[in-house]
Amino acid sequence: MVQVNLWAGLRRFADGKDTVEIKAQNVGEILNALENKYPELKEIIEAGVSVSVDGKIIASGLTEPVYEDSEVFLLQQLKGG
Amino acid sequence: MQYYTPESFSEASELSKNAEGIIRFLAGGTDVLVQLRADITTPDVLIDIKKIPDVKKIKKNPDGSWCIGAAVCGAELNEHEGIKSDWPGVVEAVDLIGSTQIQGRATLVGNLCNGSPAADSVPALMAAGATATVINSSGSREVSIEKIPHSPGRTTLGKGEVVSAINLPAHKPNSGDAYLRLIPRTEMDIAVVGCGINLTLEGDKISEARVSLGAVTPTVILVDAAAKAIIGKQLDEQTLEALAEAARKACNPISDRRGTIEYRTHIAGVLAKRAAKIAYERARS
Amino acid sequence: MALDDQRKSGFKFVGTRPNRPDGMDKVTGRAKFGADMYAPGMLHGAILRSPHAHAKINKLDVSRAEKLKGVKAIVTRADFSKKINFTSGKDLETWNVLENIMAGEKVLYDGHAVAAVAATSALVARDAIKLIEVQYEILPHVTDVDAAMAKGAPIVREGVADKSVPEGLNSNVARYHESGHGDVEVGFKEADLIVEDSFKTEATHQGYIEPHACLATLGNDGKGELWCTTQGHFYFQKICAALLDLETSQLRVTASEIGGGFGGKTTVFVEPVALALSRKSNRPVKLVMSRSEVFRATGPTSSTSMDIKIGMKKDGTITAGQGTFRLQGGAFPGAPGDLTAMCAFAPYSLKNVHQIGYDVLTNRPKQAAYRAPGSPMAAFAVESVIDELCKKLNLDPIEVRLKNASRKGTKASFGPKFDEIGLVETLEAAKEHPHYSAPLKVGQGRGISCGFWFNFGGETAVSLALSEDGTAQISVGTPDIGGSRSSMALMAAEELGIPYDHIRCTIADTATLGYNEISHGSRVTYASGLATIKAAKDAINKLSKRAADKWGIPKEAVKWEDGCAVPSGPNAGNFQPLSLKDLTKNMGKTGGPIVGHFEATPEGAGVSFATHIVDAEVDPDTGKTKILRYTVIQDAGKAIHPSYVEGQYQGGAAQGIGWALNEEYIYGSDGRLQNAGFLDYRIPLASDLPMIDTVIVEVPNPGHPYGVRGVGETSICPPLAAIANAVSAAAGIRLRELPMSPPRIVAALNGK
Amino acid sequence: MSNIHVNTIVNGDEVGFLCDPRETLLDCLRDKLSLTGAKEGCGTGDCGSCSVKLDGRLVCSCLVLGAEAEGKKIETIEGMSRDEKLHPLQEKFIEHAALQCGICTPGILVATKALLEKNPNPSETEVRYWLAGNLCRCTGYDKIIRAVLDTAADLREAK
Repeated sequence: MVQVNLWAGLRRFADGKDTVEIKAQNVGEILNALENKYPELKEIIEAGVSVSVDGKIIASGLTEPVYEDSEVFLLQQLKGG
Repeated sequence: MQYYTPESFSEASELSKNAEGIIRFLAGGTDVLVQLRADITTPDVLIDIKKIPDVKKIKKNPDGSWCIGAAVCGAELNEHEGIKSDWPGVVEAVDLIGSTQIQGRATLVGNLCNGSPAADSVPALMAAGATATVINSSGSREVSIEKIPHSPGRTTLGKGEVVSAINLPAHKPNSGDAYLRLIPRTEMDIAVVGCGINLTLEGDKISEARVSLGAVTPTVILVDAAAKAIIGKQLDEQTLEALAEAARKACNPISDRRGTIEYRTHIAGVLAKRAAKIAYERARS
Repeated sequence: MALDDQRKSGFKFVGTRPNRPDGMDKVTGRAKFGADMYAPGMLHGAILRSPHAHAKINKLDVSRAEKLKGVKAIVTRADFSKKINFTSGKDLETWNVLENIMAGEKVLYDGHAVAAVAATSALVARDAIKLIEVQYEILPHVTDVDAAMAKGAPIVREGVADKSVPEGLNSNVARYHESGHGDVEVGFKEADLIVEDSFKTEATHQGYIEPHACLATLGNDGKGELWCTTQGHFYFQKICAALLDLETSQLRVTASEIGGGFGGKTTVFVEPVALALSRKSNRPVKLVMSRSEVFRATGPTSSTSMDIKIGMKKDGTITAGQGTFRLQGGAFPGAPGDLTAMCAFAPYSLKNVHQIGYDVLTNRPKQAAYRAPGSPMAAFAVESVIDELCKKLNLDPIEVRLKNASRKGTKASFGPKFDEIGLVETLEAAKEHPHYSAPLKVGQGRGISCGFWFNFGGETAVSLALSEDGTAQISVGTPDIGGSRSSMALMAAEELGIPYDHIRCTIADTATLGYNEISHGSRVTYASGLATIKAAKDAINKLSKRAADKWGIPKEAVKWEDGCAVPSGPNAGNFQPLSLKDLTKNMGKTGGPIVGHFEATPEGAGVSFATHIVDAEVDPDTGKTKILRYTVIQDAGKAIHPSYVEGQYQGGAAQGIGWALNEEYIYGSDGRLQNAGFLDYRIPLASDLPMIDTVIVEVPNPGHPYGVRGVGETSICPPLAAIANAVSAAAGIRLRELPMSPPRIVAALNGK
Repeated sequence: MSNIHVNTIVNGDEVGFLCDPRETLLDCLRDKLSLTGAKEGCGTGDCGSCSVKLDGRLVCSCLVLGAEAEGKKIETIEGMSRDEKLHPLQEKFIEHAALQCGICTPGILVATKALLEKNPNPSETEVRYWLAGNLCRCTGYDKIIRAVLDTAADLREAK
């Protein structure tokens, strides 16, 4: 299981939790599992999010691998100027 | 829009007298073309005066006074050592208008006739006691600069009247002029406040003075009270404060994108003091 | 984790400063920008824009304009896709773009497009739009962010708020972000001193000198050509196709030379309109914005209102940081309140941190990205409070920042742990820099600030084709805003081992490469650079295969060295090296053309930090500020072409100086923009600035083969705060509002 | 009113064009003579990217009417180097990386050439004030100023 950290604003869609345990092998699976587990997160995830895995910020790629001990954070979608 | 290039001022005057709609004279064009491009004013008739003989001439009269043709641009004034040494404040004021590129086009007459309360050269000309030569169908006359501005964007010139030249009086011994303006940057802005001062000394006391302010009232104004505050005095701290006070009292500005009422009024005093010091130093040297 | 094959030293080309390939074109006037393209039979377009901040369009009558001689087509909203509906979620943004480029039922800001004309000349087109009659029903408007969030505020548009917005906020709040860790209340209790303060910044414009411009050709067969100035022609292709119901692949978009973007050319404005006019007139249409249109209708930044509370111990340890960031982004969602919040405390290692960001609608133009969108404002607020704490506790501002600085392994204020970062290195360099210890005169002040930006990767495709004469051409899909073609050629030269001059880098059109994300997020040298290196490696792989075939040995027994294929060791055999040219000379007969490719989405951009030092002098009588000295110290990871890295540092600092001192959007009570021109929107002039010193710090980014981090954006993060701190030191008062224009400084001094 | 026929000399060549009296010299250079080196950044004389010389004076071509060009001599960026060799300013701008996007570059080159003809030994401050009407948004002006000062020094030495 991978521990996924949510930003504080998302807690109310995840039973008040700020970390969620998820079985996943890559970023895409994390996002799918989150949507299934907490349907209220679907709209937010669909609008676009980024994910950081072990400090590396994955702006959009769904195929980036994650491991049991990976540090995973859901982040607001990044963009630049 | 119709475009004309008359060959004399009387022809220019006739053209404008008989034309209908919006009429503009074109000298340097740095205001006319901006207003045209921005769809603020599209003239029906545009009269380019630059083909008229002598419009590009700077002439010193036998009495030491100067006649500056209507199409003389800022750069030409700035390159003219004689006028620069007699009227440094006027030349500096012209030099402050816009960029090097604008200096290659902008004219004193245009700056005056555009009617902006923030025109840089106008306070300096007013302080200098300059006049404009106005030509109409009945001939030409000299009008003091302070009589030309009417209200923002308007002059007292009537239909068929055109300014052919600006005249500066002869430089008096022991006198000096200065112009300062405040802008947020170092260049390229319209004056938030402008102040022109011209004074004459007897010993170290000021015997004559003219003080004018720009951008603090609907037109550039001559502030007699400010002149009175320094006439008969040395330029000490007390006199400077009295000058600043008189300048501030004359202000009736607006708040807009360039400054607030409070700020403009405050700055009028600051600039009056600073300009007076420069003019005073010039009069002494 | 660093890429296994990351290269840190021994560069032959990378780090040198060769002339840029487009230099000759740009100094001779030959370079073709957006407005420099012409087509036979071309028409000129013009757009009618709303003079009102908020109004219902009751009637739109184009009949008089249509009758004007020379008018060939008029388009309104009816001429765009009807399949794009107002909805929520990710499809909303397409609707937003459409609504922004051409108003529907309502106009939402001064400058909002209402209709457009194509005519035989630009003058006729401009005359024609004046003949279009619009009846407006004026609605109440709001332009200030705090006013827009207040109870009873005019509502810009109902139904925009997404799920993130908690109950109880009015409908102008479109998105809400909250994050952090620890317990700030506990942290504040541990503090010896707490400073709490509020700040405001006005909207600023990117201020690129080239207005938006394009030349569009589209027939009713659905096939089109678009030439335009853009940071991302692939995105323009996609969005224009959507707005006009075209198939994406049928529209070919070519990026012109781009006359500055800074984030402002990441979105479409005139391009779909020109295409619609072209389709209707069946002629090529050129559409060029005027400067006032650029200011009124294209992306400024958000304006902000921010509350900051920071607690510090006497020794300088920050015990807690809390910030609330309210950003208005114009009449559409998208203001980066989330990014502002996430960047705010990123330079510091904090046990307790909490941040809230709001994205708020007002009747202003839709905000667009501007260099590190959201981050400079956050730094202004946070770094001002830290400066105040340092002053009150009599601590050195660099020592305090060093004490609290984020390092590798620090849990970032936005969540994850940092990998290799260079903040400490920039602070150490600042401390050692002669600027920091230079004496100051009375009336002068020194300020410092740190800044942070995420940087970005994104979809990237590059191809590198070799020519028979042993030269190489690189096709990249990221428009070159600041000299990137030069950097690409340097990286390719490094890999291929052929001279820089033998490589030409071109920005390819949309028909030539796979999708490339926009040139934004400081991604070009990182992502297209990585792609160029990988494409070169791919080409080398193919070259090595040709050499192996020629020698009759396995490919694995060939290595690439100094521009030549050589046997990998004594066991591989004894063959004379084959140069790149030897191998390409007959490539048609040895297996065909050799082209290296890279198509992927690099993830590993690597965040970046900077520290700036600035000296300012304030004239207390007039409130005018002069910038006396400026030093930028920033981590570039690895500087490919140091001159253009310095250029980014200097440019960001200069834009920051403008933002801090004089640039602002000024709205009248009528909701109209008062300063839509370079006369009263005051960007820095040559005479306003000193030389801008730079120090390039290099802490390699583990996510790039050479360690590159993007450098374009971070440079604008520290200036607002650094200058505010310098001005505050010089004037003896804390400035809480930007810009710190002369009237504001005098007012602050009088209120002292 | 009908179009005006204008005869003028651009970069030494005699040229003619027809223009509406409202069209600016910049419009005419670009749209009628295909000289697109001068750019329109503002149309109001505030940015300098349309700088040209008109009878030897540096001006913004957006603030000159096409009709006013009758009988005048105009010099644009396209005439800055007349043969294979670039003007020393052009060389130095490339060498110093004094351009990023390059949109302001033609105007700045025309303006600085005019400066060095008038003042071969300008101070940094003089260069900065001379160029106050040429906006550059990319560079912070640093490398531009250095390129101009360096060119001026080289030209003085060459004399």
